[in-house]
Amino acid sequence: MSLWGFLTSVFQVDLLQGLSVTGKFLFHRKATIQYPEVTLVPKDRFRGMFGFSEERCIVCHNCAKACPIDIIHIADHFEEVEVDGKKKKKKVLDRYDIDVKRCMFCGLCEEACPTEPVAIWLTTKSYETAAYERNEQLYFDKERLQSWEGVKPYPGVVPPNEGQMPNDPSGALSPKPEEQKR
Amino acid sequence: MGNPWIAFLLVPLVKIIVILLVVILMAAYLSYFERKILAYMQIRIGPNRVGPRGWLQPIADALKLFVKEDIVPSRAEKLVYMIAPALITAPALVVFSVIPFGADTTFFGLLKQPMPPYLTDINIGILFVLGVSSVGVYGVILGGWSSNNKFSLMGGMRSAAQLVSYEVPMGFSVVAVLLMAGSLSMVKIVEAQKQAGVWFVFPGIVAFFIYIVCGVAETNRNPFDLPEAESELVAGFHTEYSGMKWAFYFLAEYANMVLISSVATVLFLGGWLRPFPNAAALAFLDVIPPFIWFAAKVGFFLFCYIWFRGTFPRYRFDQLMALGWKVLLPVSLANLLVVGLGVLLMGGPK
Amino acid sequence: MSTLQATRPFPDSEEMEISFGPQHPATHGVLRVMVKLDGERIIDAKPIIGYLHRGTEKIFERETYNGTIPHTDRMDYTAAATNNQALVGAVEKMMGVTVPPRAAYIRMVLAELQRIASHIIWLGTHALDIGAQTPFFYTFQEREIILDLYEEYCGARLTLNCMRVGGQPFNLPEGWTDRCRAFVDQLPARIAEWERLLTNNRIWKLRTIGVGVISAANAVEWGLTGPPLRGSGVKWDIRKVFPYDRYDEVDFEIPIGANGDTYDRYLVRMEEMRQSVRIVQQCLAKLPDGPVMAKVPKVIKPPKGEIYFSVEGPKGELGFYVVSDGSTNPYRLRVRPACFINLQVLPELVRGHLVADMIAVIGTLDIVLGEIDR
Amino acid sequence: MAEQDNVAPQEQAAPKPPWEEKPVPPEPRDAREHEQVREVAAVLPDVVLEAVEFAGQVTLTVPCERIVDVCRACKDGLGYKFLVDLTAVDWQERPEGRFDVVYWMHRFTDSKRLRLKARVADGVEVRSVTGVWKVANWMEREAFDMFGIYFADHPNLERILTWEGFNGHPLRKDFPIEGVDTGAAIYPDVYPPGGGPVAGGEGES
Repeated sequence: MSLWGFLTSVFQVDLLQGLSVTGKFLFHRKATIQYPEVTLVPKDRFRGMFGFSEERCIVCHNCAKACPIDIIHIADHFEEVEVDGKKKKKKVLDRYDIDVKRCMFCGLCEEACPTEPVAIWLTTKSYETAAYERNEQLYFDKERLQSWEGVKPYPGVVPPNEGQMPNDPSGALSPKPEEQKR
Repeated sequence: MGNPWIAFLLVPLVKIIVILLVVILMAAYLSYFERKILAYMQIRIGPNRVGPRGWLQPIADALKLFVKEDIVPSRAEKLVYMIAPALITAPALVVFSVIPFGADTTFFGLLKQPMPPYLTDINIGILFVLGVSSVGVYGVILGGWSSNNKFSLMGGMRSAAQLVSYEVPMGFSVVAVLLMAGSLSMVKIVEAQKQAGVWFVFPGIVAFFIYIVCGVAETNRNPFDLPEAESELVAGFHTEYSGMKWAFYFLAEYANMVLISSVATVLFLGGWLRPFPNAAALAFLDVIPPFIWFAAKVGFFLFCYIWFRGTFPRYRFDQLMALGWKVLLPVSLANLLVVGLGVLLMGGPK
Repeated sequence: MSTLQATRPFPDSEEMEISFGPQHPATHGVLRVMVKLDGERIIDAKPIIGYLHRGTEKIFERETYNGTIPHTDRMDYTAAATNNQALVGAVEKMMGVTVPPRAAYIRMVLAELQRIASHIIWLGTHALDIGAQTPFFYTFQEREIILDLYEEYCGARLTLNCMRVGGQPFNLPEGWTDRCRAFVDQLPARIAEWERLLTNNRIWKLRTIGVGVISAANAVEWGLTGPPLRGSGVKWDIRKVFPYDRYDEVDFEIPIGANGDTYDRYLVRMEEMRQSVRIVQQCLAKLPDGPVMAKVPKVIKPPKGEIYFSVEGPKGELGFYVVSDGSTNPYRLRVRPACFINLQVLPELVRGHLVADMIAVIGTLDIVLGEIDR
Repeated sequence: MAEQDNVAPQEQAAPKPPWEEKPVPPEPRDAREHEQVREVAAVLPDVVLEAVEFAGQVTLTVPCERIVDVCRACKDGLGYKFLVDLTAVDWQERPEGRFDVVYWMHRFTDSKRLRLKARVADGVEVRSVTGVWKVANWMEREAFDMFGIYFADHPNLERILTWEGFNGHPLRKDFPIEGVDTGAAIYPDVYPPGGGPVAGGEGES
């Protein structure tokens, strides 16, 4: 061992180095976010709770097919509607259920959606989806998907509304909602 | 102090109660400060929900531990399992009877004549400290053994070997101070430092560092926390303990930390004395009461404990033994020789 | 340091068998090791795995090719991007797809960030295993920034699902490259800080040098890949041997160790983080314009055949063996899990060491049970 | 960066970059004349049953009973020191043997890889290659666990990912993805054989 090495060893330079780092961080700005009082705002592309718009949906089942774990259940029937005096067959949504408790938020359903703007999206910035009972409260049918009843939306985020862009959770670009849900 | 019975019974009783309360509260709040300082070193905030800035956290913890279910493993050695926490806690608290927290004081004029703020000063004080505190190891071993858990058993065995090994260099480093002081009494040791005009940390710097290392090892603290190394032995000897029994182990550990720091203060940092107690130039420091000096020095040691915990990795068992027997013991012996020679040349202890 | 060579157990000693895990603070999840002990010395260790087995390979067989990608996220959940990269690389090779250069560069950035993130988790937990608590928090603070970058890019932080067959699903958001560059530029200083805490620390050295030594020949024999192999001094990295994406266009070194012990593997990984920083910096500088998605059919339907494609994951060679019968679902999709194969060597490495060393060795192998059990 | 989505307008004459073309999948080719195959054939002339090259990867089908010889020759003679992967594929209806056991080897000297394949009928033992590469140990255990292929001479052929007493081999094509009643012998003293906890059940309090 060299003399220098011996000296550094006797005077514990290696240990003092470590102590200096932790000592420095003692006065460092703290990284903690005090969660319920302070919340982090998710990024624009954040995949959170679902938004769904029945008007935009063309009942093509692409989302259900794209879902890797088959948690989107769709049922539809044909109805005759009059458009410009002509009778046309139109698909009508009976049921659009998402078993959110099993969802892994991969976003493939949103990517598969052919409508513009998409009829199902996850960019609602809402992540506080905890519930006391998962079978009831985390199973969403199409009404709840559009109103998020039972799941607390992220504060400051309005539930998606008519004409709202999926990447516009604050609703700034779209018409103001009449009533802000919770 | 008219009635001798008051002096004989009541005053010590009051002192005992006060010291016990202070030590237990200190242990509780030491846990708070440890969590807080550790958190700050780890760029976190630490406990801050119970009470303002989390000040009531230790109280909340204590309450929680009181009401917690007390689980005794069905195949544990019940009696020993019950006794073990007491065996470690009692010595840790008893030892505080001989720690001199400050010089004789009238408590800001409350008393007519000055009274020592410590319980007693026995002429073998330091021997008493070393002797009684080493009884605590039985609590660890028995607790580990009686839990009937292999991790606990290993923790207990580690602890036994560790505590016994580190008593030896620790004893030798204390002897170096005793040579300089010429007394075993804790108060006399402090007074010897006053006479010498210098804390013993300066002539006994090597003994001081050996004492610190051994002290950290004796209290099973990082980087010597092998008996309860959570990444290896889950929680070591107290894996199976819960509720108040666990709290006793916890209390003993923190009380021991305070104890080791107090003894280090008395032996090396001049107890309640200000720096360079005879230097007139520093006389303005005398406005600070002696027990504040004492508390500040103890606090410094405790901070170092926490700082070490926040910084260092953990030794391995054989490396710990090698450090104790192959490094600290020879160095402490050599230091003893040097200090002895020095004392002899300077004309013997004061 | 290596005073711990296996010695004959004492003649009248009693062996003790301890079950480490599956609930144990230092087994990185649900690994269980049955350890036979003589005192504290390990006579034999037997890893027992499968507590996290989810049948991922069976699930793959019922998914479309793009639908398998979210499932790969959940294998090595500390390195979802490299898992994605391996899978889409395999399918692309099978279909003959050339990924647009911009997508390839984005993939490299994501993969290298993921390597940094994975090594950061390794460093934090490894240090925690050896008893140093604090690096865990320092490292995770940096990882948080990486996760933020991922969140901004693909919307998820851990299970990214951030690659598709044929390219990238999204383009980079505005300002992402600047934030990414700012992060990687300051990272070497952070790494130096972590090293100040550990590299020269005598306790760290005592705990890691000479622990879990494996020679280069033995490492190859046991099929080790990644940092455990490079720590033994084998200069082997899929990124150099079989360059995928555009790794042949960037300049980086492969750090190797000399002794094949825990300390060398530690140094290798620390250096790998710096090299990843270099790669990310180069990628961001070279990042070409253009599309991020190649022209691939909407329904991914590779031809009949079989292919093996591997990437250099943070843990080692992560390979996907795809057997296609020409339909939209993989006929068989086998994962070559790096951790699974690296873990196999554990009994070899710990025999004759102390219990504490086993914890260090489990840490240094950098296992993720999600990938081992799949 | 959104505008970068649109490619800069290109010259009409310039050929399209490959990512704009329809992808051309690789074709399987007979690889009997491939250099790596010839190397093997030079050492063991009669083992090459079939050789296919697909996307640059050479697959060699060898007789199942000769697999250890071939592997040893590949490792010792041809320098395939590194067994990258060992797995199996289930071709349920195939007449010449239900399973493919696949060995995927790497050679460090020139970074070449070679795939060996042995066709095995259900219930037929394959000889273990753990004597050749130590790494094969767990891979063979996994293949046994997942496919029920028995490896003779394996030092410790136990189930590895599922538990002892698991009923069935999950990666066989006839194993339903919904799972089977596993007959889990998890707690033999609590549950009678075949009566273990069922997936999705409430469990026993």
